[in-house]
Amino acid sequence: MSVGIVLVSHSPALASATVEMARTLAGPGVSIAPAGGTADGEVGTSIDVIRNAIADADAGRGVVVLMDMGSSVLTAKTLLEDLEDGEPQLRLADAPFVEGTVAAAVLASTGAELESVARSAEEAWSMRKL
Amino acid sequence: MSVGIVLVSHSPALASATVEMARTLAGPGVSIAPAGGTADGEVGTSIDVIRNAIADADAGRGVVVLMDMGSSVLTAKTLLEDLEDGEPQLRLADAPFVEGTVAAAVLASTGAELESVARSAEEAWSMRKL
Amino acid sequence: MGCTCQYAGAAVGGLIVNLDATTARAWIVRVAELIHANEQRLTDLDATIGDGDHGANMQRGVAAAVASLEEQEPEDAGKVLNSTGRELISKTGGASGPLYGTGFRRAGKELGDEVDVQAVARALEAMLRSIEELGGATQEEKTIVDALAPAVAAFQETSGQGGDLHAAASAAAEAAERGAAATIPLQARKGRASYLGERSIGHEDPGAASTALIIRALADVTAP
Amino acid sequence: MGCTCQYAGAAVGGLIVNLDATTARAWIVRVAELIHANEQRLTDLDATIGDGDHGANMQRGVAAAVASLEEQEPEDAGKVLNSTGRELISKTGGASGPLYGTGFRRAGKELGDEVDVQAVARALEAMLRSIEELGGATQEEKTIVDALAPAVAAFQETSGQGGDLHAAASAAAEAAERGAAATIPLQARKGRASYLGERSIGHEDPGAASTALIIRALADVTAP
Ligand SMILES: Nc1ncnc2c1ncn2[C@@H]1O[C@H](COP(=O)(O)OP(=O)(O)O)[C@@H](O)[C@H]1O
Ligand SMILES: Nc1ncnc2c1ncn2[C@@H]1O[C@H](COP(=O)(O)OP(=O)(O)O)[C@@H](O)[C@H]1O
Ligand SMILES: [Mg+2]
Ligand SMILES: [Mg+2]
Ligand SMILES: [Mg+2]
Ligand SMILES: [Mg+2]
Repeated sequence: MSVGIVLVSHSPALASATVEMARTLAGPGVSIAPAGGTADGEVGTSIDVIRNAIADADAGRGVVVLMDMGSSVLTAKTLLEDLEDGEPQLRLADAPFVEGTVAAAVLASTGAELESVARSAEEAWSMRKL
Repeated sequence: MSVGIVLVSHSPALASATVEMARTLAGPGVSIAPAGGTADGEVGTSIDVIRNAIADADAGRGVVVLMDMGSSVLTAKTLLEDLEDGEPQLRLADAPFVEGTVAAAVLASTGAELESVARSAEEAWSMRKL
Repeated sequence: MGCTCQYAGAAVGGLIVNLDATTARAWIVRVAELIHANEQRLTDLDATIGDGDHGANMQRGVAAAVASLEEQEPEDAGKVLNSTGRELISKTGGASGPLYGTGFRRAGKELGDEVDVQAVARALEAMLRSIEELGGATQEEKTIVDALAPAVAAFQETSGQGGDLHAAASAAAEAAERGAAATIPLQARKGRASYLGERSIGHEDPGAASTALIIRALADVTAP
Repeated sequence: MGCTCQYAGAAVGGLIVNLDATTARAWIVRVAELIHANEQRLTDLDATIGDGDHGANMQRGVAAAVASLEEQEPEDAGKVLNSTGRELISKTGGASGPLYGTGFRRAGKELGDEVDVQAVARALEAMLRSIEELGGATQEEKTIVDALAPAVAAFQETSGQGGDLHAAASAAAEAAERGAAATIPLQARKGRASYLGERSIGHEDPGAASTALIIRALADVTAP
């Protein structure tokens, strides 16, 4: 199984849609889970929702976390501190949400390691489209 | 009414979710429309779907178009050429999809002009999250 | 500015000079009361320069914190603040959740089972530093920090000059309120409001406003 | 490699030396036949380094192009190619749609009502340039360009040396097929397959493969 990928968004729909898109591009072998919205499916961020998604996505090789913005970033950082010495291995990726997810998912599907997957997401800042 | 914004994605769900998110952040005064997937709602890109979304979003002040990747970019560029001398005024923005959309939508809600709205989307490449 | 809340009893008949477990609990309960009374105002402020959920977010967070304190009986103030932080992180649902939550947890960790005004000064400073660290904000960026930083400075100054817990907390509350008001002319550089650019100018920051309530609550429950 | 398709009749009894409206229509119909016959192969190639829809995309696009040609009767080859381009853009639904579509439209515009082999050479060159411009790809990036560029060069060389339309198209088709095969060891630098990085090495590019079919179709319908 691949390195895990978790997408934190304060919008449940955005997290799910981006997961779907990444699955289409990277194939079914990628372990990727959405962490969108609060526990009752509202817009917002929930540390418990993120924690559960990480547990879902983890296959023992660590989990890369991408965040859309604002409270997603702050909550993911808070969770990282909580887990500092624990399992699973977490790596927050500072990346554009969609572009970084696609890059990370495709690379993860090749069996790449945690750090390279995270870095491929972060390199998406230097991508250009036109 | 604000400058229009159109989001081209080959995923209908991603276009809609991003529009929703931008509306939440920028308020109801922003004219923003999704152009996701093909005419029958499948994954893919359709120049007609984009053309219709542009007509929806245009309120006479021009339309900024953001694209997720690949065929979305190529189809939007093709459409731009078709309209070269016509209405409405189109400006393709080379921007990270979610981050650029949020920046563009919020700025558009302040009444800003086409070129500034497009530029605010493009400046989102230099945003950092951590 | 005497305390009229349900926990006023804790102070009846004596000066509160220490932040013991009872006073810490009273603080959090008073925070919940003030947030509840100001929920609409916080929501309105956030609707103007954010997404209009700060009142509801804070209300949800502090209600969970109070409920959790009712279930357990943390034995010292440090544990009270830690439990409060945990609930705020878990239930608030906005950027303010991890920020205040981390702030209360670090304050609780710093305080431990100490109770005196110097320890409280250090705890508040730890709260400020952890919020700055997590959110990356410095002063004048139109955030929580603009109310909390002057509050901590005023608390330290007053306590450093021999002021007691209530005197220090009162000075801090006034400084926080001034700091919150002073966010009005600022342009937001952090958080959701920063997307507005110059349009964020001219309105009080909702997070700074809720910070002023949090510090005011401490002054309230330590009033003689 | 004679033409066995339904439009072969257009060529019966004479050498086809010009790309008139009838021959241009026959070309597009033959493209549709070859795409149809190779749909699964294109899909499989795209499933390996893309999203597995290139067969279906091309099938949808060329079917729409043929249907549109049946409805109207464009009076010259330029208009046939223009109509084909419009349908490909509108119906294909993948990156190949705007690329081939723009290519056919520009070729049609360049051709206009001209018919001779030199005009066809210029039209194919216009197709190549417009695809390069739209997609930003140069050779060796594992795309359509890797089949089309050598095809155009071979067409120009053969026609420049006095070769007729069929000779030039046959040389172009062979060059396109070699170009497509030569994409196997390349790493994709454009399009969806580029996300795979090195994993894209070792497989033929689906777009280059469909380009080879498109040029082969022209050789087929111009065969004596
Ligand atoms: N990076 C940050 N540093 C400090 N305070 C911040 C930061 N981001 C946001 N805030 C504070 O949070 C407040 C908004 O909280 P809230 O409305 O509950 O969250 P959200 O913005 O996610 O809806 C802002 O008014 C601001 O004071
Ligand atoms: N920028 C580009 N320039 C040239 N050709 C490209 C480009 N992007 C993609 N292609 C071609 O398109 C082919 C894929 O087409 P298709 O599968 O129909 O579209 P999609 O990739 O959107 O699913 C690729 O094999 C490649 O040859
Ligand atoms: Mg808010
Ligand atoms: Mg919010
Ligand atoms: Mg494809
Ligand atoms: Mg596709």
